[in-house]
Amino acid sequence: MGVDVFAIAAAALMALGFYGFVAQPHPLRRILAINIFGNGVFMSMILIARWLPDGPDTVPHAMVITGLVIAVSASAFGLALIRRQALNRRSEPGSTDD
Amino acid sequence: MTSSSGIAHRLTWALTVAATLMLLWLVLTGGKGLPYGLTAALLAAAISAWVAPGMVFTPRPLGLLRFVGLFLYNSLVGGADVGWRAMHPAMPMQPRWIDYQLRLQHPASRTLFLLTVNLTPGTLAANLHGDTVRVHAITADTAGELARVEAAIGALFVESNGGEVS
Amino acid sequence: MMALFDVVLVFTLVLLAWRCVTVTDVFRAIVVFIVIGLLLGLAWARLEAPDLALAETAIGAGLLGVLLLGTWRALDAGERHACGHHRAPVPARWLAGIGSAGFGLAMLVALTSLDGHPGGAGELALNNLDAAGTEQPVTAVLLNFRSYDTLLEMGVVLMALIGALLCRAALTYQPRAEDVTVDTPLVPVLVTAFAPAVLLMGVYLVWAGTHSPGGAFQGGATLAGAGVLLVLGGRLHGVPHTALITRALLILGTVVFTAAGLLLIPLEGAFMAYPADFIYPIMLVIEYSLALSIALSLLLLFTGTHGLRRGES
Amino acid sequence: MINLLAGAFIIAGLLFFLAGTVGLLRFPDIYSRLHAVTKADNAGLGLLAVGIALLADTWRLVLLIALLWMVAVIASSVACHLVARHHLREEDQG
Amino acid sequence: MTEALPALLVFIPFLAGVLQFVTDRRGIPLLPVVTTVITAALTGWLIADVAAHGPVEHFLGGWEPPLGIRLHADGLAVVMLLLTAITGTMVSVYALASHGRHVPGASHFWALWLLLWGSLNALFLSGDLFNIYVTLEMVSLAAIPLVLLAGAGKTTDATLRYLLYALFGSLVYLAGVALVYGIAGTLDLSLAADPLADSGFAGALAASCLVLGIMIKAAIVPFHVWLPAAHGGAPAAASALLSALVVKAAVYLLLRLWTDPLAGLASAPAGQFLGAVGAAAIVYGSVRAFLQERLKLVIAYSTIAQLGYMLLFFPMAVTLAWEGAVYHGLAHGIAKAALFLAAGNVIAYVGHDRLRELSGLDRPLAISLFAFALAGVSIMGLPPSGGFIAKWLLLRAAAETGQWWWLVVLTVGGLLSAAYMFRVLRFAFLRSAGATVDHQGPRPGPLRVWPTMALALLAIALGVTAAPILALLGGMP
Repeated sequence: MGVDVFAIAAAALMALGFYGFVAQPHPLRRILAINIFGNGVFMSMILIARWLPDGPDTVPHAMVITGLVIAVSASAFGLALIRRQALNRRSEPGSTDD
Repeated sequence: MTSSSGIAHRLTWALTVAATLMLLWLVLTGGKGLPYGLTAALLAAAISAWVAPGMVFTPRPLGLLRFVGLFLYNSLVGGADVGWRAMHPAMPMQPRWIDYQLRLQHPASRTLFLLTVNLTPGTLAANLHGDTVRVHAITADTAGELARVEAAIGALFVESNGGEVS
Repeated sequence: MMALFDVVLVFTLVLLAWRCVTVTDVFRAIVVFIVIGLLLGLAWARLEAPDLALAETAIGAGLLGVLLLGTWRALDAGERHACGHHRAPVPARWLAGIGSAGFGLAMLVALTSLDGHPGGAGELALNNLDAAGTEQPVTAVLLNFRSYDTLLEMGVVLMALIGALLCRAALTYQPRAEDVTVDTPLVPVLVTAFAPAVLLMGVYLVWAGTHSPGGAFQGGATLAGAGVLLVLGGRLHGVPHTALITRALLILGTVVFTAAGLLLIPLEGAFMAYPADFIYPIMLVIEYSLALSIALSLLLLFTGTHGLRRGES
Repeated sequence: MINLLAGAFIIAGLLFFLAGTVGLLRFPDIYSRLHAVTKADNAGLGLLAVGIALLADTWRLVLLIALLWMVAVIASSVACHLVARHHLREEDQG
Repeated sequence: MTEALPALLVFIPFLAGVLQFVTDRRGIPLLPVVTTVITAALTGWLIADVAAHGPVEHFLGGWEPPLGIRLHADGLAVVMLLLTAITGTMVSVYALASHGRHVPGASHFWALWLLLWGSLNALFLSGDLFNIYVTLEMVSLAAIPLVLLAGAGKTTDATLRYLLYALFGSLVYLAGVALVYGIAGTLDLSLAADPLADSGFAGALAASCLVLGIMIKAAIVPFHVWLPAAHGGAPAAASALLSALVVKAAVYLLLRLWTDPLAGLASAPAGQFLGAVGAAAIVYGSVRAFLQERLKLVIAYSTIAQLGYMLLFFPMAVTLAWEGAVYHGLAHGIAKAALFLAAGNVIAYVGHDRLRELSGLDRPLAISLFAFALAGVSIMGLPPSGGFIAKWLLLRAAAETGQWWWLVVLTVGGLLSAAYMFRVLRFAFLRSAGATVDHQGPRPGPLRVWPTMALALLAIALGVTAAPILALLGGMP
């Protein structure tokens, strides 16, 4: 079996997500990077689902839907936190609790 | 708040939406799951009439025909025109800005105008401020095209309220 | 032909992902991220996963996309600048580059080395479809074979919502001075025309979930999308207090799901096992209530508020 | 015969897409590029839709395709307008 | 009935948390109190049953693995349930005072805590790799908002960092789950073990992803950066839960995976590597704890150090080490909860927790400080305490396997923890001859004092109850 092009995409998305998480530490960029990584993971699950001989395996498909909803919900919470940070900075300029 | 947000207005909107959505359901499913479709259509219509009621327009049949014809013709010619310019080695273009005075008043007709202008040969509506539409043009005869579109839309609707402003 | 399409698609995806993590302008990064989501939907449709294509487009690209853009709007110029220029030091970036390249290569090798495995969960799922109360295998896994995961996932969504509410930083869509929406009737008119249709599409997707691509999550996300449209068009506003109906809808799915599971323990001997005669109606009730709760949870996660109120216009 | 006609429509549609992409790459500024993308893709999609509709075997499918084309056209027009407006504002602000 | 117990243990607190969020009652937290009592009682029942009849299994939906999900209450799981029930009950009592009716966000605290309890029980009972991903995410998303409850904007940065690391960690874990499914075609912990054992490179990568993801979630050095600010900034009751249970849950998972699905892949070098990471965590965490100026940060860094001891199981991997690591988790959890609750009492009374400005607290806060000292005894590993037993077991394991270098690590770790504990006590007790602090709050009431003391006494009592608990735990799988 040769290299599946989509396997390249899955691996690249994970690698780039990993890189982005470390290289761009701003929270908003990290949320983007995390979701790119997650998309790579989901892509590899879909690829794994394809290797069942008769028809796609729906167990990984279900896992992807669950994972997607969890990742998006957690990201939404993270974005709310980022907006909260912006509010904090605006209310008391020059002070952060970092 | 104008009288247009009254009960009768909302009811008309709800019924129209429900009927349209039922048709949409039929197209989507081919007639299966009708109870679900009916419930969904009624619920969606109720929510829509409660939260965001719109105006129901009755298009004039002839006006509709004229508008659809113009729309399809413009789409095709617009595509061909811009495609020809793109493929032409010299890229013949006269990019410039035009301010067009709009006479249509109702938001829905204005929306339709903006959408159509974007697909008309050589024109692109970039902003609407008051009655002035800022149009980006790349062809020579633009004002005529815009007037033709406006006339077609004006002929499309029976203007029941919102009198003409000169 | 399709192979060429796949290659182009993958190439574009990788290029865009590269842009998304390296570009300095955060607005561009967000737009690129949304495009990646849409292309992923395309890729997953190609990989025989239409359900996931729908879910990715509705949830991953659509909902997360508007959330990202809304958050971007809430930042001021200094913070937007910081998003691109706050970078790890060069050695750390190099190390991360090497590490992630190695990780990616390892993943590629591992993914390529995998092959089929007879008798796995996937085959069993297909073989037991008759007993699942639904014809659609993905729905069967989500709502029956592994329904426990789905129920707990509803808990995750609820907890994320509690977290977002605790932030008390709602997304507001009052028009700013610079974008006077009154002059462009486009947004309100289109919202009025499209929201009902999107609502119907949401119900259609839930309904279709029993036999074709779709399901509670895709449908729920679409319903939430209609709500997002109404919020963007100024027809719905988030408010800090909550009505009883909102709360009831919010937990409807979780409570119905848990109650069905717990009440049937004495009958069936296991949590979430359903009697064969009633399995179809039970699944139906669960699916619709889940869709409603998902829709409302996602919408409130979007607005970041406890409740919703009708807009004035 | 029908197949031939459908093929012609589809090929014509793809040609429009090609022209639109060329315009996107060649045109000098953002507004001209928007012209290219919106108009050429709209016409291309329309021809493509007609081609596919000719091959469809039920009226339902034809209606669905028409519906999809309408939604796509409205979406692209709206997007074009909003992008142009955004840029116009940014230029005004300097 | 007993076979339904695992499901009830998950869903009673879970459902109560959901209802608590929705009803949003501001009165007496009746629902949480009732739920605490019921859940603790059911935990006791399940433990008694497992002790008497061995592990309990529950196939959810009646579907057996590999298709369905299995709940599995074995010795390790019930010991963790025991820890959760003890700490949870005491924290619930404490929170009656600290998150009573007039405290802002009290209703959210109770909702999140009940959801967290259900999530922790779900994690400990789960026998399925993907379900563990979901429960890990539940535990994180119940725990993270708790940090926010410290008040308007104070802990936003810490919470955000915690969330980002947790989310990234769980997705790395999920990548491992995907590979395991690709290799084994099942997600069941036990069924995956055999296919994984001879899976070559893909299996090794899967195991690395699983372990790496968990290490990020467990704040193991060098992924600890999110922990101190989050645990140090949260309200005391929340800090106790986070330090005693939430990070512990991730380390528990490491033990679980290593001995079941990854058993065939676990190699000696990998074990030594994890042990080395643990040693680094012990030294680093202890030194940083010694250098802190704030009481809660000392305790938070101490958590980083103490988690390191549990990693010492991996290089030795014998039954003694197994017992030592699990017992350490139990003892540390109870002692650490006592420490955080005591620190909460100090903050409630003084209004801050800056060490250098604490003095003369021995009279007004006598019981709390005594509890702090008792819990400190267990953290230092002095006899007769639970911490001592755990370290003793680990020392014997090191001697048995001939890996003397872990003896050094254990001894140094003990000395370092003694150093930071005594430093805190010196500030609080020994300078008391001077002026008393001008306190801001009222003296902590009995609801705050006695749970603290009870946990501290339990931490000591664990020194003599080792035999029944280790019997319950059973040998290394």
